Amino acid sequence: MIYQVSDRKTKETHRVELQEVSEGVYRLTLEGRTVEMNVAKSGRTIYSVIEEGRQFEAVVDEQGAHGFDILIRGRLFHLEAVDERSLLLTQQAKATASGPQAVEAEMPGKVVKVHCSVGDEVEEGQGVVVLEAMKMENEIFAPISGRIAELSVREGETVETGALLFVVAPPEEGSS
Amino acid sequence: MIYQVSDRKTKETHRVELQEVSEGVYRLTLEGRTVEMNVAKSGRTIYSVIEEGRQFEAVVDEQGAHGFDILIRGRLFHLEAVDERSLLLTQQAKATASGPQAVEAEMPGKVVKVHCSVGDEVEEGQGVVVLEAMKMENEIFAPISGRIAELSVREGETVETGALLFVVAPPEEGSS
Amino acid sequence: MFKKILIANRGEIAVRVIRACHEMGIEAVAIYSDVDRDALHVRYADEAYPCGPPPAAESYLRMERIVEIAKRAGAEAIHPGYGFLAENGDFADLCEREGVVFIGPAGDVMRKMGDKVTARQTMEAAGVPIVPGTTERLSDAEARAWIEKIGLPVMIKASAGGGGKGMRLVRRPEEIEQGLKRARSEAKASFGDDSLYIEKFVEQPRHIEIQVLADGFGNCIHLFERECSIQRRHQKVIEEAPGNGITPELRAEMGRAAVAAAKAVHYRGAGTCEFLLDAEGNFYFLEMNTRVQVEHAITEAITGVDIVKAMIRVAAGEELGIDQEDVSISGHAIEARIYAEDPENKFLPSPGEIVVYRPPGGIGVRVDSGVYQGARVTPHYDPMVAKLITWGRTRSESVERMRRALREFVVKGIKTSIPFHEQVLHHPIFLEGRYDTGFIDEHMGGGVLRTADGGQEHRVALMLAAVAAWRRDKERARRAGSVVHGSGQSPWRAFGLRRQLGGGLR
Amino acid sequence: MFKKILIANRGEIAVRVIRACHEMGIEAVAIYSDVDRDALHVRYADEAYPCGPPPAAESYLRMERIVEIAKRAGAEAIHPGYGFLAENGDFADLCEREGVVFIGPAGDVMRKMGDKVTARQTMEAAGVPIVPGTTERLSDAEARAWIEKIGLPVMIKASAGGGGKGMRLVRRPEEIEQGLKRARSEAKASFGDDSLYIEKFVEQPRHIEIQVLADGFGNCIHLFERECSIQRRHQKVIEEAPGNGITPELRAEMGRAAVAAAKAVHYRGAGTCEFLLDAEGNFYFLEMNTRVQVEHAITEAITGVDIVKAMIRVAAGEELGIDQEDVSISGHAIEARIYAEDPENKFLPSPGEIVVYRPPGGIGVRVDSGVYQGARVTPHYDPMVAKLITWGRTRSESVERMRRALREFVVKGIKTSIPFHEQVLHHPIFLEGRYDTGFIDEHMGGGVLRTADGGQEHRVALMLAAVAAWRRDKERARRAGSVVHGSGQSPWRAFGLRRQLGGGLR
Repeated sequence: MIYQVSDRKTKETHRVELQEVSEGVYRLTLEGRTVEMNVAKSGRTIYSVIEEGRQFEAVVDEQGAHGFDILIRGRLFHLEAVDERSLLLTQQAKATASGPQAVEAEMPGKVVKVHCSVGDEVEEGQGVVVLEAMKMENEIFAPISGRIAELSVREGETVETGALLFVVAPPEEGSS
Repeated sequence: MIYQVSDRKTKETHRVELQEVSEGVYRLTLEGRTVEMNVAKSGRTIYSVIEEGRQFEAVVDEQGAHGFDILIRGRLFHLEAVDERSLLLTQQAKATASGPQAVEAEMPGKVVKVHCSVGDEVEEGQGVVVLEAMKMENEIFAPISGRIAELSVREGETVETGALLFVVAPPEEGSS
Repeated sequence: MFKKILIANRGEIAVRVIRACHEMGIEAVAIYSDVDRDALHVRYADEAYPCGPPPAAESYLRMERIVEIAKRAGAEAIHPGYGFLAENGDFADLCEREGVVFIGPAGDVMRKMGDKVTARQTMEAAGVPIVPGTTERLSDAEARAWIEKIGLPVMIKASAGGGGKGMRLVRRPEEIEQGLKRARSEAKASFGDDSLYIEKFVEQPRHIEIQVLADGFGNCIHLFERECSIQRRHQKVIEEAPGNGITPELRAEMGRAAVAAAKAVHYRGAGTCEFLLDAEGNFYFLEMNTRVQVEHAITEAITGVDIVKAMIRVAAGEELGIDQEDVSISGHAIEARIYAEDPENKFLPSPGEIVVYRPPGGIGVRVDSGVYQGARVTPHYDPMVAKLITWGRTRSESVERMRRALREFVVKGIKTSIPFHEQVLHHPIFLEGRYDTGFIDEHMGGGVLRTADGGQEHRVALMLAAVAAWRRDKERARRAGSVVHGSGQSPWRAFGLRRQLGGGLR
Repeated sequence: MFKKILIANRGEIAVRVIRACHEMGIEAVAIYSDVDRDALHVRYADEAYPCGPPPAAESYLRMERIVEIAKRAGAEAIHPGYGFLAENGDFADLCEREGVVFIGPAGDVMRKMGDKVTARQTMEAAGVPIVPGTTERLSDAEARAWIEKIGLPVMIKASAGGGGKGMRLVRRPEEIEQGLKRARSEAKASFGDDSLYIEKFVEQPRHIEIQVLADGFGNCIHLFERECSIQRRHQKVIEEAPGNGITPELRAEMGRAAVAAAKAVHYRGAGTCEFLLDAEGNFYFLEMNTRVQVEHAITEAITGVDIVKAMIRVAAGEELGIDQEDVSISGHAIEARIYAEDPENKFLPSPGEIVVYRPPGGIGVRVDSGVYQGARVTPHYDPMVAKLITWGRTRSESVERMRRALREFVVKGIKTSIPFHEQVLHHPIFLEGRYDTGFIDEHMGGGVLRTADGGQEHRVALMLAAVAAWRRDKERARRAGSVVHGSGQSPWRAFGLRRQLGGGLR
């Protein structure tokens, strides 16, 4: 998983790559440096973080949908952490707001399922393709109701970022 | 509600009558003396009890089904608290372990519902009569499977402690 | 000795007094407003009675009701703590009339010291040095004449004032008219009395106060000084004892002045004479606080004397039992007041539930707190949640211990002033011990938390944010079953759905 | 001075050492076994490294691994705390070989003091009084001859022993044979060495120990005595300083003896000479503990000296910097060791999660703890969860403060020895301060919690049990919906079902 972590005050944004190694142990990459971080389970108490031997106690308070106020050794940081895929999809959603909707792969992955054929009528939110990426199955839904105008992938195929998956044409276009 | 509170060590048993006056405030009668007790909500923390102005902090640990270890000002008490009606029913259950089962009212109350008629086949655990007592509706179930041999109450009737409610005869008896 | 004492207060000072009672074998009676049923001072008390709705005016300030509760509970005495009714002479009088001992000085003594002008006159007569200025209630013309005589800068003050209200600093001649006008209207609005007096403004003043203890038999001693110059908007933030660079001679001189002041009004109990000390070592009587102070604990730390117990003993008619020669200064103590305030946001109050509370411990650390994990800080009262006091053999040891203790102190759920204290405790000017009451304005931007700048902590925070986000998403998924839904803002809900592979979420 | 120190320990003593490091600006490196990842000493450390599985032999006792971690982390020194490797001369030697400073005396000094017979010989040669008896490894025949000479009662002890193992009290002639046999076999089984020695048994002995501090420059001072006579099965339960009824002359004499003992072995660091004191005021050297003691905090309380910091300074090659004349006794201190033990059930360990933890606070109270709310006490290590230390101007004030603090102390989730301490602190013999090491056996039934007998608390407990039962039933009903099901044991489930009328349960 990749998170975009931004500072609410300075507006600086950092990319943090996260991989769970084992329960409570994470491999994290920040600015090209990869470290292992051991984060003690903390329920209602305080986090204990060990990064390459360095131990930090951290008080973490959730702020809104993506915000975390983090206090470490007297220093308070106001951060927003958002899953990069969510972010990409948000951008994609904005880019494809009207007309025929082209849906592209937002990251490299393998097509594990294709639910429809060209010409099928689909409803907004209906699953069209399932893409496996980063150990997750991502079911890609039709962004609008309409007809599958184009279907560019087959089951078992591997796609790169930006590859076209399918195009949905809105009903008006289909009838013109 | 009446609770029988017994000391697991001395085996002494006391009767405590409990009535909730308002949120966290209870009227309690113990050995003829009625007091009001204000018990602060305590979730995962420590009880604060105010009884007629006297304040006590109490640490309460549940022990098994009915046990409470209570530590007050350095004194530890090992107590069992059981709802008296549950207790009475336990005794009743023991008393009616075989043969035709007579079910009696374990406390004064009003019959608000009669589900069956004489001769009806009933399964163990099937509701027969609903008795309202102490602000609670008590649904009285058939203690065994069999046939309703006798039904002594009607809806709307008020009964005293020990009044016969109904008798269930086991199948063997019915066929002999 | 009393068998039972009612504490007409809440929070840490109520807990403090209850502790003294318990150590003396005295039963402690608490009172609580409706929002304080679950407060720590109630939990520590032997008896507790409700005293009214949350607003102080309807609960902790209800004099008649409180005395009535004390009488009904059989309490022979009332300890007022600080704030609320602690310096209310009428309350002391009421207690006396009703046959309940008020633990503090007599009502007329409080009134005498409560009126700044009367206090100045009394002190001047007793030979205690006061800031050059007037003790009269002045007309504007008289005021102008006095300013001419004393010379600028001057401070125009409300006779009935306190806490910085009705105070006006005048540095230039053209500010005089406006200053008088504003001070009078503020005084009228705040205290219903527009009487003014004028004082020479002491430049780079330090706030040095002397703790005194007096009994009803004419015995009166002082417990040396406290330095309270670290102030934000006239509110003390950090105090230390002994004061920085106070020579034994100056200490003895100020101590004598404070004892003279207390004796002049036939003082009984614990009290504090506040002085301004200028850069040349001149000191001036400022006012006398006729109650136990928030910062009394640092004096206890360096002398070993339990001031609250001494107050109770004296009020019960016992002799003080400590002579001036019995007390000496051992080591150094610092107090940091931990407030439920957001140091990043103008120190606005930050009420709420204390979700995690882990006070520091170990050698040389004292915590006086009115809260516990799970307690709520309400917006109705003073936002102080705890006092942290450290003692060391030397000033530097007590400073190092305070830093260490602040680092250990964890409060989650509300914002606190802990990060601000940490910055003060690392500031070179503070470490040198050469500061005056202008410290926070001049060196801490008036009370602004420096933004954390990079470093190791920043890296860790960035990565931890990612971990926290990942964990939250995972936890949400677990709760929702095996399927991960996006949040309301996420496009996943609109046209995406993902499932995690592998064991984690099944 | 060191920049980084590894603490080869866990629990409260690891936290104690970390605090000293932080106050000195030294980084603290923790080690943790697999069950201790979430322990307090890890949370307070600057660095933390895993050291192995839960059993101590596979983690905290792994000498090579610990030294390896220290070197890898760049720690210049290791503080061993107490227990584990603290008195292991081989570990000290290993540290020295590997170029890491061991904070404590040299390995050969530890070995010399660790062997009881050698220690006795050394002390006798230094003119320190020892309990009449042998210093030889005796044959049975020699033993019988010595017993004849010293006179009964005598104590037969294992030369390699400690902690009460391999010790045998012989009061009557007919017990001699059996005593020798048993002591030898126990010694063989426990220590792999059946060597024995014999000591006069001191009747009504008190356990008085002297704290010493020594540097590498020949400076050696003592910090007065601690009385540790409140023991349960040879384990200290409550300690106080100064000792009861110790005259200044006796104190000076014992202090001189302890300093002589330390100088005789060229001691460096903090150490403790334990003595037996009989009713006539005769004292006898018992053994020297070559480490910081659990109860060092009460000496810190009455002298103001930070013993752990002194150890670190001395180990770093600094001079002690404190002369004998610089230290004096101020007030009185008591320590209660709070164990995760069930005082109602033979003090069996009571591990588990600490669900609620509210330590006491306020004036004169110090808590040194290795836990926090939410922490787990595991069965793998020493069951001590906290040390509670109170200080007062007088013994009675420190006793009253200890009672008050014990009353405030709440630990929920595990059983603790707090109720037992409260009973000791109310016992008239303890209050008189006239007790010996037989106190718990003779006056506390060997360590039995008196059952609470009636009173107000009993009434409240009975009623609260009813309230708790009612609340639980109500909560269960709420969770189950609007219908109240009986518990598994209740007949309601079998043939009854009830519904509550009214708003409560809807």
